[in-house]
Amino acid sequence: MSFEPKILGIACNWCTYTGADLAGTTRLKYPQNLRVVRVMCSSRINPSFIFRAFQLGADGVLVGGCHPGDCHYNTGNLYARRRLATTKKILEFAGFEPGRLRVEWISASEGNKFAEVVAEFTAQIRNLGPQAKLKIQE
Amino acid sequence: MSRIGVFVCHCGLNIAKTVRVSELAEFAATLPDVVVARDYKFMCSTPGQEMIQHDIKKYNLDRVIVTACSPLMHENTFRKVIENAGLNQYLLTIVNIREQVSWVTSDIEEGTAKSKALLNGAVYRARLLAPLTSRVIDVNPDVMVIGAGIAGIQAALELANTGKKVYLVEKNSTIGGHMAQFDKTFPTLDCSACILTPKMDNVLQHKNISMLTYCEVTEVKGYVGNFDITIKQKARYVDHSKCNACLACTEKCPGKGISEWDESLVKRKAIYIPFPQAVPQKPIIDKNSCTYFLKGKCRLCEKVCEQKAIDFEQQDSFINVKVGAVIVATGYDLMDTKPLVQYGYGKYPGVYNALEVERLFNSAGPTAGKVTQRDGKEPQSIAILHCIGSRDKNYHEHCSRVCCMYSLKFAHLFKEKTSADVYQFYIDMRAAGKGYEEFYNRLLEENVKFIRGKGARVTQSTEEPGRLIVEAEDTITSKFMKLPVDMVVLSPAIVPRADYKDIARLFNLSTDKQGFFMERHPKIAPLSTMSEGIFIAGVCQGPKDIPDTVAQALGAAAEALTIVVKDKMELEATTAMVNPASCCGCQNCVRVCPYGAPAFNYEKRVSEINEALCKGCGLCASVCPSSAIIARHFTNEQVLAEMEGLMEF
Amino acid sequence: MLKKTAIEKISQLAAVLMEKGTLLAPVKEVSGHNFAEINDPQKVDLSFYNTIMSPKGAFFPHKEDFVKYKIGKPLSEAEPAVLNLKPAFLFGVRPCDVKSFEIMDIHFDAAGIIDPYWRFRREATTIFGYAYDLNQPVDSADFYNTLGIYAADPEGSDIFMVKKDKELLLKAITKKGENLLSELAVLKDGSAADEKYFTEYVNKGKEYKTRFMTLDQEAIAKKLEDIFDNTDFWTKMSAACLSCGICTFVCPTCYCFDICDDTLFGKGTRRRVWDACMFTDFTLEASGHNPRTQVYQRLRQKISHKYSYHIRKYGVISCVGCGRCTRYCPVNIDIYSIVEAALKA
Amino acid sequence: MTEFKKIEENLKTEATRLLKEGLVTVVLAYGKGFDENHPMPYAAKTIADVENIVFNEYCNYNMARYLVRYPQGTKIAIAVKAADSRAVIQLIQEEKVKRENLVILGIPVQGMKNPKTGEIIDSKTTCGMYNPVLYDLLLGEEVHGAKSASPYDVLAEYEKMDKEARWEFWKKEFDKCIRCYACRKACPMCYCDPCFIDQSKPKWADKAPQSPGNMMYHLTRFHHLAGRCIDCGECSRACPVDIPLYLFHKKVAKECEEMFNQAAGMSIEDKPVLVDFRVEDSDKILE
Repeated sequence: MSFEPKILGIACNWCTYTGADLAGTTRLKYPQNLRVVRVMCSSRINPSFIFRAFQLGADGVLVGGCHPGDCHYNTGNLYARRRLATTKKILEFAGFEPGRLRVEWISASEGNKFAEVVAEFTAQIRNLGPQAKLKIQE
Repeated sequence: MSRIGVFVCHCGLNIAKTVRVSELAEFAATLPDVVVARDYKFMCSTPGQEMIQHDIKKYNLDRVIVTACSPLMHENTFRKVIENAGLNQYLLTIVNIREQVSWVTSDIEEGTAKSKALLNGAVYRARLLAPLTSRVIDVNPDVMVIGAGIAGIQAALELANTGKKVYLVEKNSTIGGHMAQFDKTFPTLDCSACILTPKMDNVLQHKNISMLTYCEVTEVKGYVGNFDITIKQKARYVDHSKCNACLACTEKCPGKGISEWDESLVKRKAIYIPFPQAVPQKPIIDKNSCTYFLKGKCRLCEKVCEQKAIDFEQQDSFINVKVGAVIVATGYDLMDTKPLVQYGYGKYPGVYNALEVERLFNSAGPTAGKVTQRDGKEPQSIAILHCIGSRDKNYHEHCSRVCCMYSLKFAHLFKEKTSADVYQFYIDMRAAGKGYEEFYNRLLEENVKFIRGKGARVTQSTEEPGRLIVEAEDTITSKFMKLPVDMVVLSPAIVPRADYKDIARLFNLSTDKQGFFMERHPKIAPLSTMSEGIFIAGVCQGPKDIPDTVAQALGAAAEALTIVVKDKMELEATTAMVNPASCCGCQNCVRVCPYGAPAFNYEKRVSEINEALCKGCGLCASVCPSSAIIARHFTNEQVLAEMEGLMEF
Repeated sequence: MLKKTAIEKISQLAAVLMEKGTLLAPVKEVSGHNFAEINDPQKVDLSFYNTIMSPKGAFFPHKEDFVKYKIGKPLSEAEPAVLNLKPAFLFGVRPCDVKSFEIMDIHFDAAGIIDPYWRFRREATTIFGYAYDLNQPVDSADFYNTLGIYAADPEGSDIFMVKKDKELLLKAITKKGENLLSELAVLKDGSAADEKYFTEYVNKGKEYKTRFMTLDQEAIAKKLEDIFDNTDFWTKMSAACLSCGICTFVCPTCYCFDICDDTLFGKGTRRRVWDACMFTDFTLEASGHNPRTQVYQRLRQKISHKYSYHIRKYGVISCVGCGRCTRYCPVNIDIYSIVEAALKA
Repeated sequence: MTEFKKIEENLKTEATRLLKEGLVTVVLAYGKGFDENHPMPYAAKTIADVENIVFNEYCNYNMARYLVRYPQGTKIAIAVKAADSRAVIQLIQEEKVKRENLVILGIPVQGMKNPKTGEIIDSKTTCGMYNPVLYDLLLGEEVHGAKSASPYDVLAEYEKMDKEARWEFWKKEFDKCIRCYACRKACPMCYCDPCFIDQSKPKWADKAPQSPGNMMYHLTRFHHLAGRCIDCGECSRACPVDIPLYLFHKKVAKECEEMFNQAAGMSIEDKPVLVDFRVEDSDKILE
């Protein structure tokens, strides 16, 4: 059986989650590997959520937020950008593939971008293969 | 142990076509804590809703999962459904298998598998949900307006006319703002005073407006619906309750101060009203120019005042006001152009800034409306330099928006009042308002000379003493030019008030790079701010002309009204709270919150969150290193559990 | 019975023991030596002073899984952990550490309180005590003499080993040890001279001096009771204490643990994990109340437990003077000095 | 007199003066331990206590770690070496202490030694600075040594490692962890009580010393210290199993400096970088 990556999505309620809805209402097709958690703002994402997602066996984590400047809460994504960038650097230095974490700004009107990003990221993770480094071995 | 009911919707064929809904319900039934799982054609229909309510009672459910369309679609519908069945509305979880699954795949295997994963995540999350109740608070019906320029005046009148009590706070001794300094307004050239002074008078007379001039806000406590604001009434040294505005004092006063109102072009008395139509028509004493305060002797005003209104002992006093909403309309300053030495402002008497010129035109101004220069002569040639300090990366990047039009207005008035040649040095001519392009066209006919090129430098003529040379590149002919003129008018950048940082701090407003107050959203919430219940209007939000300012003021009044029109309001339930036992006192939450909801309790050494200010974004929870902040409905446990559920299958 | 082998042939002995069961012996790690289950006989390394971690983990591992279960399923489906009851050999234990097992037995294998995990492992294990190398200087942190223990004390070991030049002498101390030694054909018989050397070595061990103070159990137990409320004393003693868990984790006689339920994907494991009285959450109650929030309270607890409560309850000090807590303390807190200071307080 | 002895004398003199004049209630410095090679962090509260103050090459402790132990408002004198002073600055930034309550006694670098290895502590395991960044009094001659190598040079070897090799390296290191938490307790910036890892709600990781929990603890801790770690290296020196935590902290510090143009603990006016942002921050940092 070919490798079907499990990708965890964390999407902000106002932009990316709504953008994902738009992808749906416009019937865009994209790979079914993504499972989305809805949070109110990308800034809600604690770096430990990311580490935990990989421990839970996520092969990739996709974080979606509003474009900088468009945050529903004004500046949340600007903090998120710094915090997630740092998270990535930490993963990278640990020897983990930083490419398994991706942050994208997807607005509520960018249903197509959402679908494209999911397709592209899924392909990328498929290439990287199963994530075994942080995954908890049962 | 929870008792979870799972309700899977077919959404006709919208879902059922690419997700095997009955298989999904069967799968749900195998999950721990799931007591009942059903599928149904249209869960949102009346029979669907009744089915959920029936099962809640029959199975004594304490959690409900609706597996259907996006929560943005029907979360509220189903919240009401379970609430009507006696369950707290926050015990609902929606699994979005339409927008996120059935509509984005054509493979029923994939669709069913992903739906199972999503549903499992929801079960994990649902177990940890907690009932939440929104707090209902009383709303104070009064409104405060800060700044009594045209924006503040308009907003105050509008609100007062609806019957609301308004406190209009002005830091100067008169209301009116910059507009009261103008002579004519563009593009119609109607008289500024004619349209403004009746409004000023209305404010004075209005029974619902409490006018607080010569006042400054010093402290803001509370939150939407319940602001508690302290205002400093600066000492006027004149008891306005006694003063009958005879102004005998101002005639006798030997003191000499510089008239702020006339942009320092002339002197005024130490006891004075700024201008004849000032409201209130009652004087104040300027301590810095009063002979008594400076030398300890004089008190002439006291002697002539029959009302015994002069009070040299007067102190600053503090007034406490409670309001439900606030409109900030603090206006602007003109950029100080002295540091731009290349233009010679402050060095050459022939260089003026725009507001000074406004006063020169004004019949109540220092020259009684005659255009004469500081040396008393009428200018024979005048250069108007646009974009001084604005649209300039070295100073202010923004366009000050009104300068093009008032420069045209100046040109027209110069032509009307003098025989001078008038030159406009501009980068682009921006005339994008109603009637503005027409006004520009009209000026093109009035023999005003337009030079497309930014004035680069103003020097003194070596040949003709007293004359100025404007250097510029005419970008149309690509020629460098040196134009001798008598008078130079600078159109400086419009910048925020010098004290904008204090206002921003007091009301917890964000500012943009230039210091203008930030609206909550540039398009759909242009008058609200990140602080609930605080609205902005006029130029304090960004440069704009009078029509836009008035429109904003009316909008802000309406916004404020939506709050104070009700006596109670419901607060967000999904707010954050601090578990004091875990708080490490790092104050990260205080540093990041755009709403100022967390505050540090220095006594207990822990942060506390004012739920009335919290919008529930959860930023504080993620920057809290010791996990002391509980972002309700999106708690760490809930998110971690949902992730675990999503990743299990 | 006395047997011997060349030290360079230790790996042969190790190989034999590995065949018979599980061998736990010191191996060299980056930071020093530690006991580890041997899977390569070459790894056994006797050139150590003492291990970083005490050998208590052989019977009381840092993490011990008790039972695996599934959430939402009946208890009858839960699977208790299966104990590996193969014979085990704990090789190269210093006399002070050997002594610690007796103290630990009080908690895990005494009338009424029997911990099967501890007891079964203890019973299945043969202890090879190992005298300190008397030619090596004493570490300044050690003070086992104070607790009546000597560098070449065979008591408590099943087999006791001393080094003789390039040879290792192994003497059976208990019946269990004797049985084992007789089975180990890889060893040579010791001579009478070896016997003499062994006895002399044991005696010479008494001259190998660690720090020493005369410690009257009753006196120190009482003293610590008396100064319980002397906050000044304890604050001073703990001024440098970081309240980390090193001292208790390396300690051979600290036995506190926590029972945790760890779950993932609906499956759970109930396990025992070492805990430490130096941790803030050690005494955190479900109500949120914590009776020991201050560092001085925690240090006081640790010292008083070992040198007072333990004496009152079981008649012995819960310390063997191995010096680990002092040696590995990042800020050089010294239990010996604290006890000394307490007596003077 | 050796420079160490001189500083010890100065420490004693200043401690006596400060305590005598009532300017401070406690002097955080170094004191006698159970023998000469084992000095301890020390809190002198009376003039009589001053006698116990020592200073030698093993007084590597970062005394800033103890600042938060005293109630707010306590007047404290604290002996700081270069990195330690940055910890003090960072704590002032984070409002854990107030500048006006501190008398900072600066100690220029003297060739402190790692007590475990006997090696000189230099830019390999610390920030490698010579003189404290902030102090009220300097207790020795300012050191104008040759500009030390960048504190980040030591990283090169690890940065160029193959990703898989680096993972193996760190996995092995973190697997060693016995979760004694000496690293966080020795760290002046780890003042959370409780630490996230100790919590049961949410439970971020297992308590047992095994890979998943160890990873969660260390990776998250690196993030919590991102832009705050002042590179004193105490975490590594405290570690009983010698995990080179300093390396990871250095790397995160280096990345933060590159991304946000700010080093930790260099100015009391700064704001910790991860609770701050600039509109101009580039999306490039996310690549």
